Amino acid sequence: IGSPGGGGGSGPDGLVVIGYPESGIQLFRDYYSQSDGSEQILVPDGLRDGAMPGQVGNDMANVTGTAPAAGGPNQEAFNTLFQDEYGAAPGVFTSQSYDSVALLILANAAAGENSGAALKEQMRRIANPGGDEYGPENFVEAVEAAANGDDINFQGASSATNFDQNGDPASAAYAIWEFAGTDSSSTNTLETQSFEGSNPDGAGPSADSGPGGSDREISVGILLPETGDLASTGAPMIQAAQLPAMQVNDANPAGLTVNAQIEDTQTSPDAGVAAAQSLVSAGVPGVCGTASSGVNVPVSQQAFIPNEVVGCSPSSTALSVTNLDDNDYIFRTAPSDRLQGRVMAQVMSERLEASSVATLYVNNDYGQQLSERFTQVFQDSFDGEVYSQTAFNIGESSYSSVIETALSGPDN
Amino acid sequence: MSETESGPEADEFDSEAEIDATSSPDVSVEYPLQVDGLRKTFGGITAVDDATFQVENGTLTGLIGPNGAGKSTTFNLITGMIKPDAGTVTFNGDDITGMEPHAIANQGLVRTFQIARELEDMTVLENMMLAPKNQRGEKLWRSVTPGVRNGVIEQEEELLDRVWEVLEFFEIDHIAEEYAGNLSGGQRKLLEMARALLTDPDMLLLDEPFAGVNPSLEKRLLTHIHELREQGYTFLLVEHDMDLIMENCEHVIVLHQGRVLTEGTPEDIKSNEEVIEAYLGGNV
Amino acid sequence: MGIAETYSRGRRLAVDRPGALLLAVVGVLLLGDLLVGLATGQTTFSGVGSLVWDGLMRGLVIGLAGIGLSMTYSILNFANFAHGDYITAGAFSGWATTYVIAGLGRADIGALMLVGAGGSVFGGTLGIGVTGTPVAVLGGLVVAGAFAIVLSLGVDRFVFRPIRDEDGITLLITSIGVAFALRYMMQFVFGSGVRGTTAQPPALSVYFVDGAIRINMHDLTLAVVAGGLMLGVHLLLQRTKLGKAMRAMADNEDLARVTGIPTERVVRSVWIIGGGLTGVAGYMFVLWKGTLGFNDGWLLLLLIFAAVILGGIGSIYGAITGGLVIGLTASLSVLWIPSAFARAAAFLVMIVILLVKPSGLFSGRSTA
Amino acid sequence: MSSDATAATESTPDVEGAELLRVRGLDAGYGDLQILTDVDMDVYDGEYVTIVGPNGAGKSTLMKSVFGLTNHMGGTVTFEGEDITGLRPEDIIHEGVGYVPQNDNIFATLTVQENLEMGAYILDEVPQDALDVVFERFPILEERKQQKAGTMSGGQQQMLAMGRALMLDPSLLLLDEPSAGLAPDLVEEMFDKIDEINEAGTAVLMVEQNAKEALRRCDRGYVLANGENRYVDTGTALLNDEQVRRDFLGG
Amino acid sequence: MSVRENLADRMPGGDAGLIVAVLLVTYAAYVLVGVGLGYSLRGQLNTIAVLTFYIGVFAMLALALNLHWGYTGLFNIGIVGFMAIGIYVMALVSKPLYEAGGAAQVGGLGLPLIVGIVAGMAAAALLGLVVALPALRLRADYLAIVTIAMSEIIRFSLLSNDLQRFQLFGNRVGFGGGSGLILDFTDPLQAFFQAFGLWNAYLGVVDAFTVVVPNNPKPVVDGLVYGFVLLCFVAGYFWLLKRTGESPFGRVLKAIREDEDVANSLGKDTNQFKIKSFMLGCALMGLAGILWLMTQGAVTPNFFRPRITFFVWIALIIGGAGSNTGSVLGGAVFAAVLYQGPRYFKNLVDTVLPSTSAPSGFGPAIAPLISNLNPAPMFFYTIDSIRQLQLVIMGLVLIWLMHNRPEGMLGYRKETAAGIPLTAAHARRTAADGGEVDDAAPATDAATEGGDDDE
Ligand SMILES: Nc1ncnc2c1ncn2[C@@H]1O[C@H](COP(=O)(O)OP(=O)(O)OP(=O)(O)O)[C@@H](O)[C@H]1O
Ligand SMILES: Nc1ncnc2c1ncn2[C@@H]1O[C@H](COP(=O)(O)OP(=O)(O)OP(=O)(O)O)[C@@H](O)[C@H]1O
Ligand SMILES: [Mg+2]
Ligand SMILES: [Mg+2]
Repeated sequence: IGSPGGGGGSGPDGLVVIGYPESGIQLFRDYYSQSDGSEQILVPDGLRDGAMPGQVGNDMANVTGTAPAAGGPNQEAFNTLFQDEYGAAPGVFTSQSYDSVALLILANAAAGENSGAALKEQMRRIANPGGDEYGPENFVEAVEAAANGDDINFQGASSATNFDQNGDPASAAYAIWEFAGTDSSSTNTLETQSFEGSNPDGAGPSADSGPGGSDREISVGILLPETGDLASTGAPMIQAAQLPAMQVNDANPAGLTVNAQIEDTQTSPDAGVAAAQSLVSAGVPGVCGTASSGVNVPVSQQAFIPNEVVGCSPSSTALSVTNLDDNDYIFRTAPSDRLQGRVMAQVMSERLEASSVATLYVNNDYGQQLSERFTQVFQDSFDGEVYSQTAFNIGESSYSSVIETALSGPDN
Repeated sequence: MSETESGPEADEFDSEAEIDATSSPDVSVEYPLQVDGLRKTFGGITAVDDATFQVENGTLTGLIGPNGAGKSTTFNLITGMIKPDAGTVTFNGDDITGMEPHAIANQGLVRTFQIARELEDMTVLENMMLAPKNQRGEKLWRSVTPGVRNGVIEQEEELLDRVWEVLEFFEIDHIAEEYAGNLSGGQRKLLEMARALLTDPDMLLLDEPFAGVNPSLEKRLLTHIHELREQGYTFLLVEHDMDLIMENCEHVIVLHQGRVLTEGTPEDIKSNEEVIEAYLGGNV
Repeated sequence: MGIAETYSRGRRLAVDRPGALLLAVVGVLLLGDLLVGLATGQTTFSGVGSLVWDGLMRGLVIGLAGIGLSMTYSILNFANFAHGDYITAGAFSGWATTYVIAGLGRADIGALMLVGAGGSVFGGTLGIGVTGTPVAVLGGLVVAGAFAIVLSLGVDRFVFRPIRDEDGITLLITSIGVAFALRYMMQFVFGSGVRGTTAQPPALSVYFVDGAIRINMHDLTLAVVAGGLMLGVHLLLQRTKLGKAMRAMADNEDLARVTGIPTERVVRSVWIIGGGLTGVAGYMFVLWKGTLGFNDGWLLLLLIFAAVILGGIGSIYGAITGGLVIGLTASLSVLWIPSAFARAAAFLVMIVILLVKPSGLFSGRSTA
Repeated sequence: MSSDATAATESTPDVEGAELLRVRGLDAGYGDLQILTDVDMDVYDGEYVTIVGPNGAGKSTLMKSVFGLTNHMGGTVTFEGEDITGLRPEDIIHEGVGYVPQNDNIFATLTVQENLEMGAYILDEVPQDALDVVFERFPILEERKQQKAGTMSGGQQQMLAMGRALMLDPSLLLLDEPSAGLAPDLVEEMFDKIDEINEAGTAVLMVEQNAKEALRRCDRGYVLANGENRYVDTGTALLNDEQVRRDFLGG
Repeated sequence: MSVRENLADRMPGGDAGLIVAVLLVTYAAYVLVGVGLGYSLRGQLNTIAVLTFYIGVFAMLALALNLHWGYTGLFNIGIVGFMAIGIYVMALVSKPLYEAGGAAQVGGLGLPLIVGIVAGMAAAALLGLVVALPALRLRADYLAIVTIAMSEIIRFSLLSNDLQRFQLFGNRVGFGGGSGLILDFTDPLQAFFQAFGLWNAYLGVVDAFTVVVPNNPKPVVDGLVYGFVLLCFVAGYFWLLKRTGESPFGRVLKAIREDEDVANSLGKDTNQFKIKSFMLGCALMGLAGILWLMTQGAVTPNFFRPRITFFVWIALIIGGAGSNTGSVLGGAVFAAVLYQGPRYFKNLVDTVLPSTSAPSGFGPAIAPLISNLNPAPMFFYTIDSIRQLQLVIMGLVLIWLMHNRPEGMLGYRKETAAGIPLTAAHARRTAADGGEVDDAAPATDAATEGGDDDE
């Protein structure tokens, strides 16, 4: 397989790069100016941004990606919706954001009151199988049905949105994708792999019925990064998160309106907690957020769980979220990185046929855990060798030296 | 405002001595300050070159010399502001060469600056209160610990009384609450000297204390200095005003190109050929 | 005799300057480690070469941007924390120009003027680069310099001049205010996303002992522009009275005024030269690294401070040398320590040098 | 005392010549703090005028005010008939006024030579003859040409400051305590030099604490106290005035 | 000058009264906004708790900074570094021992919270010593750059993988690298009340609160109580600093700020004083960092960006360096108006105006303004971007302050550096001397006036 790039003959066959577009642009630019692009590069969801090749100024043909598939039958419907409203292709985690808010609205409609304690009981009832199936394109009808107390099963844009015991997605699908070139702003999905847990229909406590109710205002919070490290990822997520509210407010099903309050985490735990507190003060029963696990954990612990507010993160994939002692208030529509790490190892080994790999990961919860999980599976199950795992910090003006490290021979 | 003569007695200062580690001037040493072979060069310029002299106890000794003779540098060397290249400074029998300025000041050797340096954003009173040595409250824990602080307060009261005495002595009590930054040049010189005195030194080094001081004020200042000298303080004085030196000093040291050219009584100096040539310029 | 002298000199050094000696020992150890690495093939020559080249490039950017900071620091006597945002502002103005020239008719003018905010236009798609769109790059470069000049003069007029008589710390604090206002204003206008600004520049591989070092056109452009400007400033300050007037002002502003030096004019010249270089540095920085974000200048600022202090405030040679030292340190440090510490290493070098030689490497040889 | 002052300003000087500097009703200070109140002062062409007064009287403030360095609060300053109130120092220099401040009067980090060159900054070229004249007057400056001015002794610095102000051959020279800190021979020499300069046609306005000597040599003297004019007369007259002697000259 | 000073003078209770009054006004304003936002009582109380929290931390930090800058003239812009060391060391000491399978990646030493807090403060003070020993000889602006560089070095070190986890006394501990640390020790309030055996009583009080806040009142009460605890700490800082300032120790600090050589030549070992002052301030910053983050559940290194340091500076400058009262007020005003204010302002505007979706960027916002003079999109974009503009506003406020009120909102404050009021002694003496009073009094007045005008 491909000869190593700039740094002599001992480099790895493949690279795993885990990060966000924010610093990914610089990282890949530096990579392409240092290497002839002969390494196989694998990236996860965080870097799935169709604009990357344009921003990097390279078609990035040697990059393959994995991502929680917006595998739901309703991916296309959501894409259209987003495209129509904003005139742009949806970005990373947008479908998860949409689903998160949609579920919170549905649960709220079913609960008939703006109360977190009531909301959490309804989450699985409207999301997991049992009842009529709805998706983004007929979301308004779903709300109406929920308000009428009907049993519904929301099929999301990102997945079937069935919650397991932990409030995580019960099943997940992963897409293998590649960039579509410098002029495109989307990515091409090559293949989708499904991982169904032992219980794909989900499990966990749930109310038997929903009282429902009409002619009321549903309150929902959106707590995502508008500024800070994840600002660029956050912006389209917020847009997507606003869509369900707009849909309801335009159609007014059963006299319902949605009041969506947006707060900014600034990608910082502290600001995130403060923002969450402001949502709590406003009496919001359920919040779509937060984006990164580093913020999600403190926000859940400090604001959501004690104040009995349902948190449903669209993109915090770290393992630590699963382990929270959450009294069943914390959900997410993005699958845990346990799965993605596995998928990545498999793709790296079987599809890209690389046996020696180095990882470059963004220095936070997400990057670190995914890199470790990948390494573990790649070495244990696929007999691969990981030369080095190198962390990089967000916001550097040059990544030449980390790339140099990653491209050099095995660590010793 | 003009009655001057009621300066405090020496023992008035001493009565506060319990708060000071060292007390009144030590009479036992005949020559408290001894400078031996002092040398300092800056780049190519030798500012002080093998200077050797001593200052007798209880005298007002003048240190004169042309501009650039090395007087200020000598002061800086003695007081530890700069470190000598060679030579020793002995004070009250202790070798103080190369010690930190604050340590030297604590030994009882205190200086004033040629260009008066006041703590401008502090009032005259605060300036003065700063000076006394070994104040209890300079230990942080004493100042903040309830109970222990009472001792600090007590001492502050005592110090304040003493500060007022000295301020009155120098006739600057009317500006006691003024910010030092608002004082005129002459008032600053007075404050500087008063403050130095409060550290309860054995010996004072005065660098041109009268430069820029109005003649009437100069006269009064000199009266103070003489009074203090009679109380046993020793002074080393840098000054260019020859009349002043002649009239007031018991002993004069002449520095020239960093060396001691000669020394002696004012009369000796005045008639010394070398001095006339190097310094006085023939018109005395 | 010779040996004895060397020995005694060495001993004196050890006594007088233990810090310097320690530094020397550490330096030797690091060098030894590197040589062992090279000898055993752990480290490749070409790898080290690449790092050196990368460090040089960073150093040039830092040095170029540092000249302006150093000049204002010594003459106006304050550390301008807004300097980093002048860099960003210069870069944005310049790149907006480049985008407009390169993309006119091919994309929406608004998107071009906002430098492709939100991913609306890509520099790569427009084929921007020294070879691809030389006119656009040149235009951008000029506008970047000009805009930074206007900006720094404007800020000086309304912010710094009214309080010029205050002490340096007052001005420093004020400049932090300017930095905040500028930076987040740029975020407000241009958005917070990082954008790629250039197409991949043509590159050549230079063979070096055991591998290749890749050098691209933008590296070379940076080297030429930075070198040229540094030479230009040098000549300007040597050949005109301005250099001396600047030093006189840095020394004693009141007296300079009394002496008849038109201080306001000198200050203006300083802002013009410093601002211009800063804007150009910002533009070149972005051309070289290929991305642009509203935080770029601020993130660079501490390194620039390190460089300026390292070199001795007020000395343009100091700023350049300091820049190179800092750039090389940040880049080469990965040979010994984890890359996460690269920036930390640069700061550490600054602190250490400050302690060993508080007035900087080139102290006393200020400006010109 | 106010009558004294009024009388004073009306008295004509002995020196022939046009009026060079004319200060009328000057109020000035720092920030909001007023130091000078209604000060009048004249210097005629080629005249030698001395200002004496206690510390803090506002002598230096007056000098600075003439040079546009204080907060102007009222009154006018004219030079050669032209109103220079509120002009910038660099313009005043162009008018032909030189100024040696009391403190901080050299560029400490520049060499002696460079300090002198700065004195002629407003000219296109450093006038070599002026430089030679200065070196002739103060030989130590030539010796120490390359030394950093800040490392010179106090007296040497004073000479350098004088030298710098002379580089432009001004028609009025403001000197703030030129003899402070000088050795006796140099004091004498300095006064001689000032006489020389004055005789060569430069008018001198000088502040001095060495009051007797200064008054002895000058054409006219002003006594300033508390920011106000107190006395003005010829130097010798002031020296002989009992009141002045007692209050301001230390008997 | 006079209006504000008189305000402080006329305020019953003097400075303390002024502080209380400002706090009350702030709370009243927030309650009003809360009413506008339609908050429930629970929401109102929660808002007050959050507000109090930020007032508390910023006031503490401003006070600690006042010791460095206002008292000693040490220009420290590495505040976050000391905060970081404080909380990280505290976490290392007090986090429970590592257990596999929990959310936390690493454990701590499992020692009581109070031990951790003391250790955190000590570590911050020690770091202060390490920075101070060499750096205090440097010029103020150099010290600034050294301290900010140091705070960045600390952040990078905490980010690094090498310190992510390590063994200490056989325990798996660490700083968590870029993922940060989960602060899984006992809830500090709980630990506090348990220490006094009052936990059940506290829970009783919480229960009683159901009258006001019907369901789940605990987080609200917790927040309020913690806010109150913070205010007590502020009072403690204030008291400590006031005593420090009004003492011979403080007098030497003041002298150092003015001219170190003079203090030195008067026999004061200035380095000693500076180091002590610096270390004390650092310990206080460490404690403030601990109190800020201890209840936040997690901490990541990137929290400690220099920005927070600048926030504290802005707070101090609003209040006026050198004055403790000013520091507290500055902290309060900063927290209420500049830090938390914009969020509430935006929410208020959102409530008042019909919810219109704002343009996604500056381009779409400005285009209608240019093409058909429609300012609405620009307006909504501005409101929507208030969090970014907040920092612009802070910058402008800082500039305005430095231009117009460099001495802070209280105006120039004379805080005497002595254990006793120096004026009183004067009055005492002149009174005792009898006839002199007339003579001295006008002089004194003139002097004081001059002092106030100056600057
Ligand atoms: N920059 C300044 N700011 C505020 N007040 C000042 C300033 N400079 C001088 N003063 C005050 O102005 C008054 C007059 O000072 P000035 O320097 O003019 O006195 P002077 O007559 O030159 O005295 P001296 O003979 O001691 O030099 C003094 O009270 C002084 O404190
Ligand atoms: N830091 C320094 N660097 C270089 N030369 C210096 C330094 N300090 C002093 N000198 C030189 O040393 C010599 C002695 O200076 P010093 O200030 O001691 O003289 P002085 O006797 O006090 O003179 P004055 O009466 O004029 O104050 C001078 O020639 C001066 O230029
Ligand atoms: Mg001297
Ligand atoms: Mg004067």
